[in-house]
Amino acid sequence: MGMLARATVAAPLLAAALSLAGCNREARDLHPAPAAETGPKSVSVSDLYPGPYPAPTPSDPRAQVYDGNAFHIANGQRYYEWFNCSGCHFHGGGGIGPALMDEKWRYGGKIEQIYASIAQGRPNGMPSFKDRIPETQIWEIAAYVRSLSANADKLAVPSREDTMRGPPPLNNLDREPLKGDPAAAKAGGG
Amino acid sequence: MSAADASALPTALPAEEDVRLTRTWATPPGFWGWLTTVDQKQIARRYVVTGLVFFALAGLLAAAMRAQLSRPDNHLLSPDRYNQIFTMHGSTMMFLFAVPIMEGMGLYLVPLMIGARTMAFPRLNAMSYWMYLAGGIFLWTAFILNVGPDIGWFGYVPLSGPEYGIGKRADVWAQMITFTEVAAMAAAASTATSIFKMRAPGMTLARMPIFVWAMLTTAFMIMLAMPAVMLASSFLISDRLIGTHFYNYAEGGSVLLFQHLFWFFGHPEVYIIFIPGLGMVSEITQTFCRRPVFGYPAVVLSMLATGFLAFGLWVHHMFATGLPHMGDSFYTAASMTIAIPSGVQIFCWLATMWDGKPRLAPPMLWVIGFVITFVLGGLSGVMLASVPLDTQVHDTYFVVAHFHYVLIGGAVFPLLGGIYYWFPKATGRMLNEAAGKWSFWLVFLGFHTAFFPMHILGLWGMPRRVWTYPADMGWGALNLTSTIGAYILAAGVLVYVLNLIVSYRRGAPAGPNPWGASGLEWAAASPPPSYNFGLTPVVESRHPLWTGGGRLPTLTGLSLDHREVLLTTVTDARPDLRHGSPSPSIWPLLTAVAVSALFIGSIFDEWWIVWLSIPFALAVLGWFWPRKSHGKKVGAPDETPPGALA
Amino acid sequence: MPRRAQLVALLVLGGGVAGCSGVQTALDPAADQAASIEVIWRTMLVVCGVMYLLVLGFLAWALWRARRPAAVDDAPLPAETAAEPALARGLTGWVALIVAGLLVLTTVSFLVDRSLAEVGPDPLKIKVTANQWWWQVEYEGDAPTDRFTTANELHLPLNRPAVIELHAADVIHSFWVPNLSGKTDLIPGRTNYMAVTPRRLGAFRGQCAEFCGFEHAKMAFDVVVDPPRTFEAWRRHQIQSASDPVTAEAVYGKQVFTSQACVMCHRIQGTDAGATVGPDLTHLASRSHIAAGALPNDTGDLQAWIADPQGVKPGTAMPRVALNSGQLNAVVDYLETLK
Amino acid sequence: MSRRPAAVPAGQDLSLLPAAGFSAHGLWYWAGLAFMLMEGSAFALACAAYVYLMNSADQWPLEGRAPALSWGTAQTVLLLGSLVPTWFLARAALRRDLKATQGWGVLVAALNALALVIRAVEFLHLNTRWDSDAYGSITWTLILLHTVHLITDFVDTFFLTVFLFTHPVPTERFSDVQDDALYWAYVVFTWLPLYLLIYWAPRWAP
Repeated sequence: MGMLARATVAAPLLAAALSLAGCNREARDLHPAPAAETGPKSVSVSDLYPGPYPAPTPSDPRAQVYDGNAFHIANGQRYYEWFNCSGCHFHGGGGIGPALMDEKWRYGGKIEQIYASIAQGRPNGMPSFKDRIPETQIWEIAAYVRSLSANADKLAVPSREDTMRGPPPLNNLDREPLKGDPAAAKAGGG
Repeated sequence: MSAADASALPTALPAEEDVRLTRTWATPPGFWGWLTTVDQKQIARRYVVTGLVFFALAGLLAAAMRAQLSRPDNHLLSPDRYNQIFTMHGSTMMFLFAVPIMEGMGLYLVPLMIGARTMAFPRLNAMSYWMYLAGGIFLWTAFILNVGPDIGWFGYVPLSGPEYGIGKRADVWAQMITFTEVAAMAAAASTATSIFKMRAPGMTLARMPIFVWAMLTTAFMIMLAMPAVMLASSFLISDRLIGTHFYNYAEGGSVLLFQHLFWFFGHPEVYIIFIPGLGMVSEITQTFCRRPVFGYPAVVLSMLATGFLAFGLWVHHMFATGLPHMGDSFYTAASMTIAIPSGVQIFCWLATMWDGKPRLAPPMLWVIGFVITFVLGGLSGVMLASVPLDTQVHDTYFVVAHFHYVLIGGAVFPLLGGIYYWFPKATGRMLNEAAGKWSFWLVFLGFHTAFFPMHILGLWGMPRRVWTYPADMGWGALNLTSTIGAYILAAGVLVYVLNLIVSYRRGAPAGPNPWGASGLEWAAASPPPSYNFGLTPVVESRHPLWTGGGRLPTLTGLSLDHREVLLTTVTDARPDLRHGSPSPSIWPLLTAVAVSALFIGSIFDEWWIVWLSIPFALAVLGWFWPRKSHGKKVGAPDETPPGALA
Repeated sequence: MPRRAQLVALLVLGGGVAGCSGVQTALDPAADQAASIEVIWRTMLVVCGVMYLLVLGFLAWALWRARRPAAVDDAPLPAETAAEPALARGLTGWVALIVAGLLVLTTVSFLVDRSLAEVGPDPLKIKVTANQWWWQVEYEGDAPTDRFTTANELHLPLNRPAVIELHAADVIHSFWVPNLSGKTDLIPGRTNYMAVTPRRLGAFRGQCAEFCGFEHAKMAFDVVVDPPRTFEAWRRHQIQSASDPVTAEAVYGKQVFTSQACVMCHRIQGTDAGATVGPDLTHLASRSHIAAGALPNDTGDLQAWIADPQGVKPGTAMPRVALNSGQLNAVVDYLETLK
Repeated sequence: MSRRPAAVPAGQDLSLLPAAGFSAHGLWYWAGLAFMLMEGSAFALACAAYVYLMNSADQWPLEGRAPALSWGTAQTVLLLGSLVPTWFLARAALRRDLKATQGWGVLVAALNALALVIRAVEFLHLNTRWDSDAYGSITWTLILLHTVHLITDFVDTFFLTVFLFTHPVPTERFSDVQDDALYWAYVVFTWLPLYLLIYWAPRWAP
């Protein structure tokens, strides 16, 4: 009779649980594949520098492995502190460096573009980290940074860190429409 | 007595009346009836079967862990998978097997033992089963989808908190707890009320079977302890989902608050699990020794004392957290005092065997296995109560050994004995005795082979919850032994289950009282009819079927054409009221579905709590919408009974 | 017979008590604390053992009396049999016995607990911070120049009490060296202390005893109890900065180390590698294990670890850095100069 | 426990027993007690958690001001005041006096509703958010826990009162009304310790 009972109640729960599984949100890739020599380079296309109309970044196949994956976002969050990104960007609110929580993305808000910004560095103070941070970690930081503006899967994002209260709970933020083009950035100023 | 047929029962009605009563209490046929039934015995059977299914599933996880640990530096399982597996094993065993199956046994036996037609709130019991089932399916579906919790069955923060409890896994764990606690508390309320108000005339508190006392104690412990864990898990969920700071020390929260709340529940939980087992041991012992349990008052008072003391020693799970030493010493003393009531009960059962003539039928074997195992677990528990010694063995395999001795020895052995003992009552068929003995010896020997070495492993420094261990630690041999034992144990369980399945189909027919036992449940037919007893039995001693020369006085007058139960006074069990008992209904299922949707939705977006509380409210409204007064139906005198105004 | 099985098992445990010794066992104490706890253990084993044998004896007697078992239709005995008074007296005696046993155990436990609370004179002060999944060790000193930081390895002078201050950087861990003392949790937002007074020279192993995530199993550390003079030498050496590499290979290794991802997390005193995210490597080569006890500290394992940390310790925060074999060898060569 | 045999007249005809009774005679009364026990345990533990966090903090509230006293006090006065009509409601139900029960029922339901309104205002004057710090979290917990009970009992009282006008009212219903009155008294009394913790502890604590 246990079986039958399952059948009856399972349906709605199963549906819920399936939606809950997400695509790869819960995967823990404890042993990522070795770095392909060409991997990161193919992403960091040079025409991302501020220009009138930046060409869209070619989407990197590994992007969706990191984008919206809870494990990678959590790691990214830690590296964000460890590598002192917060030194300039604070908890996303910005300060010396631009804010990461708003909708303004001078160099594009797609994870590949964020990756490129971290790897290559950007004018006015953003150093290049491609020799200092292995690409897996850059991807993870990018995934976290993307979640700061609620553009990652909310279900993969923690509400807060075990620290002094920072921004409002990340998983409760409203998604900001991306504004990747420099014109808007100029409008938005610094 | 030989297998007498039901018509010879002292509680049997004349055929024509029996037909009417059967029609009144019948469950509608088919799938609809299956969904809407409020028959306490059907619901209880579901509880027990579902519990055994989860027992088997959690057992498979244990087998996987033992395989991984059978040799050092094993890479059969990744740490990620291993953490999920041991968390699922613990959570399933505690929340989806042990507590619910004991509730189920109580749900089946209590009304029969107190001579009642059904439980006090059958619809509540129905809903509690659906909630339990939903919680179990929720947890296991999540596990299959790689969202199984990986934070340990105890879910300590910060590891389970927003920063380190990655993804949805910890939310699933916390919400599964809410499911099972709601189910357990509903069942507890129904059990306690039934025991207080629905005992057969003459069954004073002092004449209650010890198992009923055990279920009463358990019900109260559930009602007092479970809110603690619901609070702990709700705090955890809101920390994770809406950014509260209960456990965030940087904003004034406390990591230890979780541990206090969790163990204020977690320690009584252990007693909630094995006190029903103690009740079963008492019943089995007196039946197979043909002697009433020695020291009934001592046994009952010890049970109550255990239940009371259980709330005073949660801190002994936290001796390593660096709490003030003086406070700790108090909990040392408190924890050790538990040994006194336990010792008293053990003595009383042994005295019963010593003075009686024990017949080593399988249920009695399980009781003997229980004594040998449970006492050892209790003694290692005394060791754990000592603060300094605990700091050495805490969170090592010594503790793993300890609580498996207590829980398997103290709860699972009596449970398996009890299922064997009451199987004829529930199915009308006997189990195969040879298979019963085989399963006992396999489980018993397998158990000790599997768990005894763990004491030594713990003292040799092997911590709990490690997914592997280095070869040069010298733990390999004992771990392999333990793994072998675990598989023998599993084989024994397999034999037991096969015995259940085969005998259910073609076991020898059992009379109403195949063991010549003394309790009221044996005065009903096997299996009991939907209304349990045709005539209302009257109780004149603790052992109604052993005294009075086999004659059981009965009363007539309960309605044959409407579902009606007899309410008696709380202490003296004098006939007091006739009360309408609910008919089959779909509302409990609908309510459970609404609540389940609410619970599951809430871990994705807190607003679901608001939206889904609407269907929930509607379901409850439908459930409690006033119907025709029972008094009007049966045309009973409708005035207030004397004394009610006082 | 189950009884015999149990007795045999008890003997096995007794054998365990007598026979066993090792680098991570509670039964081979090398410090006052562990020794006094082991006294409780032995007392418990005796008292509880006796009680257990009494229960088994009573059970055996009861079963032996029942050689002529009851049939189902035997008339049940009345509630009050002739044996009732005798049994009642037995119960009273039994309870008295239990109470007496508990009093003994509680007293012993309490006295030992008190003794554990007190620390000897002039204790050595050490601060341990647990991280997922390694241990940071800081030796405090009066002068700033006396302080130094190391990882995953403690050295203690013989017979001198040490007070260890326990912190956690992320989740709850537990500091446990069974040969020296019981465990104490390291809890975020709390500071705990534990005292050990080592009484025997040797190297012992400690391990995290509170579940802390993926690599809870591989979060070990070494504790070396030295003669005071040896300890003092070790301490002086640890305070010093890392010596500059001499061989060309090692020089290249240092250059790789400081120009690659390594510097983002690790510190080597005396170089511009100053990050404190990961273990301090200033005197890495002087330690007996790497990766928190996951591997012995030798060339091959060091290479294996750097080449594929996740392979050795799935989930570790140490990333795989894209080094070519030349760079890898050079870095390992350099690290091995950090004596 | 009484060991004396209970007086069960042999051959008593159970059909002569009444089919409904008040308080301890009925079943729902006991269900009510059971739930009060569970909820009481939850309340007590939540209060214990509040005190635990307060004692481990060096100032309380951790930041900002304590909740505005006026509304909480108004609530307390209202709740205590509502006990009077609740008591009359219980008596009327026990007398099975339909008119009186209806009247008092309407009044009590109205007071329940008013309490909910005041509660809404209380939330606006807590001077903290659940996600601002542990103080805010636990304060919101206490007041939410109690609000859930206010809502539950309001719904219960509301529908019972409506049924008093729309449905035939047998003894069961009167006894339901009485149980509901008891539960309301429980909700009122559980509020008192919460009121002290939420509104006064932050003022007394250093």
